[in-house]
Amino acid sequence: MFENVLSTMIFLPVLAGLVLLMLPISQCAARRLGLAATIIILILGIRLAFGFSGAGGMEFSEVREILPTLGIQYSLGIDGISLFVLLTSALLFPLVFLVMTNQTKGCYGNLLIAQGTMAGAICATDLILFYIFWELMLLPIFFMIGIYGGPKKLPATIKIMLYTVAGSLLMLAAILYLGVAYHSQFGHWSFSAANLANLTLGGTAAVLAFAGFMLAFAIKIPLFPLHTWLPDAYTEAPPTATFVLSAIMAKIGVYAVIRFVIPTFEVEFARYALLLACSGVIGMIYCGIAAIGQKDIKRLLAFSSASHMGIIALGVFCMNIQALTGTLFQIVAHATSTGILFLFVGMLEERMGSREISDLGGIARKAPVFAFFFAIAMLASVGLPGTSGFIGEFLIILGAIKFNTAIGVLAGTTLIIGVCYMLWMFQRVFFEKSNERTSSFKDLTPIEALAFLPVILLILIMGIYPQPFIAKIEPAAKEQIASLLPAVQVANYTVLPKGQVSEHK
Amino acid sequence: MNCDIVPIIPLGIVGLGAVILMMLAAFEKIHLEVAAVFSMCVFALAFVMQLLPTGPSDMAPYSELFRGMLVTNGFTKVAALIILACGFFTAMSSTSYFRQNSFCTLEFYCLLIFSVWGMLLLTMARELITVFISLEIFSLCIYVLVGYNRRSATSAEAVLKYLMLGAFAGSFFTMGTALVYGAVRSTGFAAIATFIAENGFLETPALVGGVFFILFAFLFKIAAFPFHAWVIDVYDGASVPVTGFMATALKTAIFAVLVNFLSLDAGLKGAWLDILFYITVFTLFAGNLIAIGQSNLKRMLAASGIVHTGYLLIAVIAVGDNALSGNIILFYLAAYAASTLGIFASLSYLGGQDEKRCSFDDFKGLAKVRPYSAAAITVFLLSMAGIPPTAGFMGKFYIITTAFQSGQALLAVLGIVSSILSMWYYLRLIIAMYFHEANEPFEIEASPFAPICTLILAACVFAIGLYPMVI
Amino acid sequence: MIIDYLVLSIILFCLGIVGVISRRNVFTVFMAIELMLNAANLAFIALSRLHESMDGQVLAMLVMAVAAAEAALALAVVILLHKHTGKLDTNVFSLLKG
Amino acid sequence: MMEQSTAYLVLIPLLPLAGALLIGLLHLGSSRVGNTLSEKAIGILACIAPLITFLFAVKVFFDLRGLPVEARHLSQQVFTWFKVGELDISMGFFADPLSSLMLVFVTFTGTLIHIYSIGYMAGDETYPKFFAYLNLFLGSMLILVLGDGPVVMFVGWEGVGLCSYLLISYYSDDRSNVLAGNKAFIVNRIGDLGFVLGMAFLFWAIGGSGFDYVSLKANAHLLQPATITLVCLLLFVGATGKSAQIPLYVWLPDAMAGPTPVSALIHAATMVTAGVYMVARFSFLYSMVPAVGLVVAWTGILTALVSAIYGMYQDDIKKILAYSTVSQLGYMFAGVGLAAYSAGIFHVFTHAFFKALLFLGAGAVIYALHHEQNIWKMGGLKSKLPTTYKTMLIGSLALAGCPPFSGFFSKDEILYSALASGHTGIWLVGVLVAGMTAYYTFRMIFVVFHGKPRDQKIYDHAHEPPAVMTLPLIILAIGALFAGFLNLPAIFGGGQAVSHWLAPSLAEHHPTGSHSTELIAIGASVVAFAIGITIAWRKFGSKAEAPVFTGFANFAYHTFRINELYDLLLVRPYKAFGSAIGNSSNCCRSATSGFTRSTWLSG
Repeated sequence: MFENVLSTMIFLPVLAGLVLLMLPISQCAARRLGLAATIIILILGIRLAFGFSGAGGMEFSEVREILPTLGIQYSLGIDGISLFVLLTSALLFPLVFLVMTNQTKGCYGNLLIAQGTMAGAICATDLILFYIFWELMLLPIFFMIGIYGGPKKLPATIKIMLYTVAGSLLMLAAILYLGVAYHSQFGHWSFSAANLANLTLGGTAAVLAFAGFMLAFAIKIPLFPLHTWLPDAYTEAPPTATFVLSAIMAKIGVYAVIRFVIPTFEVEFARYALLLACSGVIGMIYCGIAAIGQKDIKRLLAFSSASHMGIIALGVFCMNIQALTGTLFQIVAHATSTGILFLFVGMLEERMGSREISDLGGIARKAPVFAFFFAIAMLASVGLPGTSGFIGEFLIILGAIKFNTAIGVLAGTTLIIGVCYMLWMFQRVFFEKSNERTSSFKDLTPIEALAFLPVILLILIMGIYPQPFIAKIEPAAKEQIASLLPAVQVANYTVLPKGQVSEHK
Repeated sequence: MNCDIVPIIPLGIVGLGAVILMMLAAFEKIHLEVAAVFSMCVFALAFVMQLLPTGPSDMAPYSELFRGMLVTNGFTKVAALIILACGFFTAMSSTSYFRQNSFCTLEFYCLLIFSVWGMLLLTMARELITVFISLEIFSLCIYVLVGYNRRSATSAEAVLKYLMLGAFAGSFFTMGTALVYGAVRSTGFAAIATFIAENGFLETPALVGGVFFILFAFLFKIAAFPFHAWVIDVYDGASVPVTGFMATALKTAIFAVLVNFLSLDAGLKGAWLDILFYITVFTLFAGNLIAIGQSNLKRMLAASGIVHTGYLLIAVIAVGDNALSGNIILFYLAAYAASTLGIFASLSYLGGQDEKRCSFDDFKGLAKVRPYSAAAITVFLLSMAGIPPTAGFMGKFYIITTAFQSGQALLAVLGIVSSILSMWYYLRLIIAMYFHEANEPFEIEASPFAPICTLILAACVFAIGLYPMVI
Repeated sequence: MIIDYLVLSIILFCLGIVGVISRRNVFTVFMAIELMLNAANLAFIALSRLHESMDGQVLAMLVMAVAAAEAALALAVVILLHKHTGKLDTNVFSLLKG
Repeated sequence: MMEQSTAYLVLIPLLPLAGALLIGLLHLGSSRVGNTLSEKAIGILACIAPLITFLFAVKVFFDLRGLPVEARHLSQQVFTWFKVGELDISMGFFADPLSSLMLVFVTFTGTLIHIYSIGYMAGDETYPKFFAYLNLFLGSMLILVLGDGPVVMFVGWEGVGLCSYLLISYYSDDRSNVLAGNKAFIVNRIGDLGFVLGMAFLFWAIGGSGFDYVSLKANAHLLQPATITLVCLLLFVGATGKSAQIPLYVWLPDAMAGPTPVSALIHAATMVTAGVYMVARFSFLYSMVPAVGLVVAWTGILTALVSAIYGMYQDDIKKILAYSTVSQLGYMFAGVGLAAYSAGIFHVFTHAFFKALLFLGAGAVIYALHHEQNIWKMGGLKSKLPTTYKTMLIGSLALAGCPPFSGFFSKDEILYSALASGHTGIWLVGVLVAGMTAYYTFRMIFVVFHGKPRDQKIYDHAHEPPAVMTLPLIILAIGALFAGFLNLPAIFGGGQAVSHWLAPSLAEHHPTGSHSTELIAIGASVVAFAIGITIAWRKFGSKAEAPVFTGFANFAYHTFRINELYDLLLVRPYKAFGSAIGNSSNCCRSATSGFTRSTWLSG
């Protein structure tokens, strides 16, 4: 079972989910089944983490020819880039099944399918395979929002579906173009990312293909002008779906940029990095400011998540080791913090039937443990030193300043923007007097507290002693940067902020 | 001569079956369902025979029979297989359909088999008049099938339109044939090919004109852009199983012959390439725009059929010398046939009396009432939309790749764009089925046939999708 | 000499097209279609003459046969329609608006 | 790990953090299974960590004494914090004379205030939570002081900010308190942005080869002047945020919403002086760009002036002290700005004593009067609260700069160096502010303790607080009385012990002024003090009633309406814009839904 652990991690949840959807079993049994499946995945993930050497390059690879005539392979593998994204999802999913106790059976089933397909998208190293999983992982979300979503679910569903499908189909076109280009250049078919990286592309076609990829990923992340689906989708979705979207799926967008776009389109990437970085930073500020105006706590968190994704994406486009490592680190950090924030909101909704900030208040008195956990997650998301959020944001800001002073300074403002809406929300929800709605709020049960504890601890550990994580991330990041470097020199970006020369490099 | 007979054994079987059934029908000896089963058996038998290796014809591609009138090769064989399968499933689903709609007689199945016979002949035809005759054979049958419900004014009107326009196109075809004959003093494809090879295509105006007329007729039959309007009405007017049959088998046959005809000679195709390009683009987008506007499911499917014609035309354009291209058309046709037949099969038992469940509204909340049917329909729709790992995805995948390969990048991208548009109406049905509450669900007493048929086809959608991977 | 026949057939063909497009009475339309088919037949015959081979004439025969079948079906449809709506004017058939 | 002798450095911040964790867990546990420990036990538990850290601080001090002057620093790398490319940050601690001085008084006052809080917070329903926060604060403050590089310092920097937020909004039922907390945190974050950017620029300039103070100091000569200016200014922005200078001082007065011991510890003695400490830390940069120093100095002295003006008109006892804190911080910045780092730090040192003392005294008064803070409801409390009165008197004299109290020497040091380095403007303003300080301090003393009781009922209920609260007052009073002598200038035959002690860790050049200038400086400040106190006595000495402010006084009473201005210019537009965007996405959503309703829901 362990020699092809990745396949197991992909297909076990999918099968479990399908079984769960087909069989007429009770909601509670469904939850237990899902919990069991996810815990198996978690165990596998932990073994994976310890088996992972972090020397750089793919590990646990599995390659099978599935369409030799077109060189399409079923090839999986993980490296420092994908490892932690995979582990994060493996870690967070059991949590959902533990704390989200009264979701419907269908929700649980879709959740499992989502986990499996996302794992596939994370592990796939063949572009066609990746595309297949990339499309599939949207379907469970689509059904979750559409079937179990809130009152305004339909527009939200349609929006997210059309956006993402449009993006991914254009990506498909780009992928096929790459494949054909590879065939014409090397005489045989292949869609494996490693091979396509050797392509020598140029001209408008390359730019268009690049655009195809970036569009798909930018929609998923989402980058600034394409973010409009996000608030509605996040708000209308059931808590579980929101959790999946924010914690893992958005990250896969960033991950895919690093994994597939950078090695293949060095030149185009370097050329348009500035533009993309701008959109990232603008999105960060825009959504951050928009968050302050929200009345619905979930919507506020949605905007905050979008804002953070902006800065995470920025880290990719800065094209230096600090920023990239920071991004990869922040992917995990943000997944954990925002993920459980959304879970907490889900619990609030479950227990008090309202997400309106004005309806809440004084919860800190009623539920100190809940408030304490929430506060830690919140502080991580505003990047307080000592929590995981700080390391990532600090590295990204550092890298951004190296990349371009103005963007770096703007990126810095996340320190302020984030804290504004978060404190505002925290004050209204947790402080002040409790009203008749919140006075009945029950604190976390010991089980739930124990369920959340690992994640909380992870947040703190990653803030206090991040080096072990970074040590596994950095080599992979180095490779990416190394592959970019010539192109960067071509695009001759300033290696240092203006007014500074480096006797020291 | 023996080796001439062997490849057309399936043809013989089908023809024989048709005749026998007609005899039986004449004496009202058997029950409807029996007739259905009988025709299913005929198709199944022919299918099996078709699968069997038939002598030398496998070795020699374009091996000619009857002095170059017919031909069998891998291409025609697979096309024939698809058509037979279509016939089989149509017969299967129509049994359930006629449980609720009582205008069926035994002749229905005869006509079905006869039309299949014509189609089989068409796929093999290597000679213009043979083409014409086989074209007319199944056209006539299908005219009748469309208008089979004599009590319904709409179907009568549908058949009128179809007949008028069909005959119109047919006459164009004959005229074209006449001109070609005039130019090359023969109507055999081989002769035409050699003629073009000798004195070029554009040099002889009669030939150009003739080919133009012929293509006109073909494009009409496959409902490409300027001649697409009739499809909507005819599909709407015809009864559900017939519509499914037309949408799949007919299209397969015509495309088979179209490809045969266009691949006569590079020059012949090259001359029409630009025109075909624009026709394709317009077909894609016209189809999408019409489909988005529809509120009736059958009409929507008809319009989406136009879009799929567009994709197939992309393939036709892109078909070149490379390994993929010939078969991708058949692959796409198979994928399309599976999902379309599947939807029509499910419609034929969900439709109820006089197809009263036809608009999107009627499908609201179906997932609650009949979860499995809804799931199956979802699968078919996703396949049509080209979501992996269904058949539709692989089909699109092949077509787009080929288009890129033959340098038609623009066409490929436009194809992708149109499939983005098509998400719109496919999703719409899914949303109606899943995300809305049911309004007055009515129960249907369904015979097991159509549901089984739906199930098999749903399986087929995945099978065809994964087929390239397993070999 | 031969060219005249061809010109004639083309003219007939075009007349047929015009008829199909312009006339509204179902009968007229079908007659126009027959006209087109026969134009084709004329062309066949003339060309077979030109080529001094019998193929063309055989083809003409086949086409006639098919045309006859088609005509029969067409008449049946016309009768059916007349049952439904007492008219034969194509404009009244507007149940299907496509 | 370096040599074994420094292995205990990490314990200094670790102990209070551990205490915080322990008490916090106790609190969370108690929330579920009822109170597990009595208040007393909790209080004592909370006081252990600070006490031990104080002992460690003393040990650090003597260890450093033991070393030769130029080699006076201990450091300890605990582990590599994070290392990416050329960026290599290690979680390391670093003690040199400067930090040891800070260490000593932070732990000292910290311990006292912990003890004081046992009495003050008695009966509070979330008693353990308070001490958890207090310990957490102490831990972060010590990280700030001991951090061996800017990044580690930043951890403490943000940590204290967080604790300040938590403690300001401690009485979280009242919205205004929470808002004050938010304000503090957000304003501090604005400063922190400056800090982070400063760090970033510094790193890309010379951070490649080691990003701790030692190597930065070693490589400082490689910097372009432009870079230094940029970095120094950015860091100073951070300082203004943390130490409540113009334009970011607005949060400190609101911060008085927190419990009084918090005001004493965080918002008077320790945290707010972090900015000064940071500037002194980077003295090796600031000393290279006198222009920036001048900016710092002027910002400081103007802050001092403005807040002194506010202080003269406040009627809330804590507000008065708050503004006086801001004003004293201004002095400190004036000092460090003029490259008289030791003077500035020395003022930090003395200020810690007398301001903590005053706040605790005020706390005692408030406690005695059952949380009455308006000085116009007090009066004649001299007899009721003798100990408090005496100690606070000492504190006030120190604050007002009356020789020979500690405040006099430290403040005079600053003013003298301003005069000697030829910045007469700064000096004049400084002297003026000294007068005003004396005025508002004794206005408070006279109104609160002298004259007739204004509210008899409150007066009757007043009672001397318990020993656990008065004892710290007395200890601090002694400190406030004698701390000045540690840095006795030469003119009084002193050896400027503190300055010399600090010399190795600061890059300052002592102004060479003649005795005459020194005498002028002293004379001026003494005169200013005298004038201030006499006016105060005239107006409030015997009996005075709550004044009705008009014109300028009213304007000053409302602190020049700066808060309203900020609200109008920054906060409101920001929120409006935010909700505008939010609604815009709403309306585009509704557009979509309308659209979809037309095409989809129909289907």
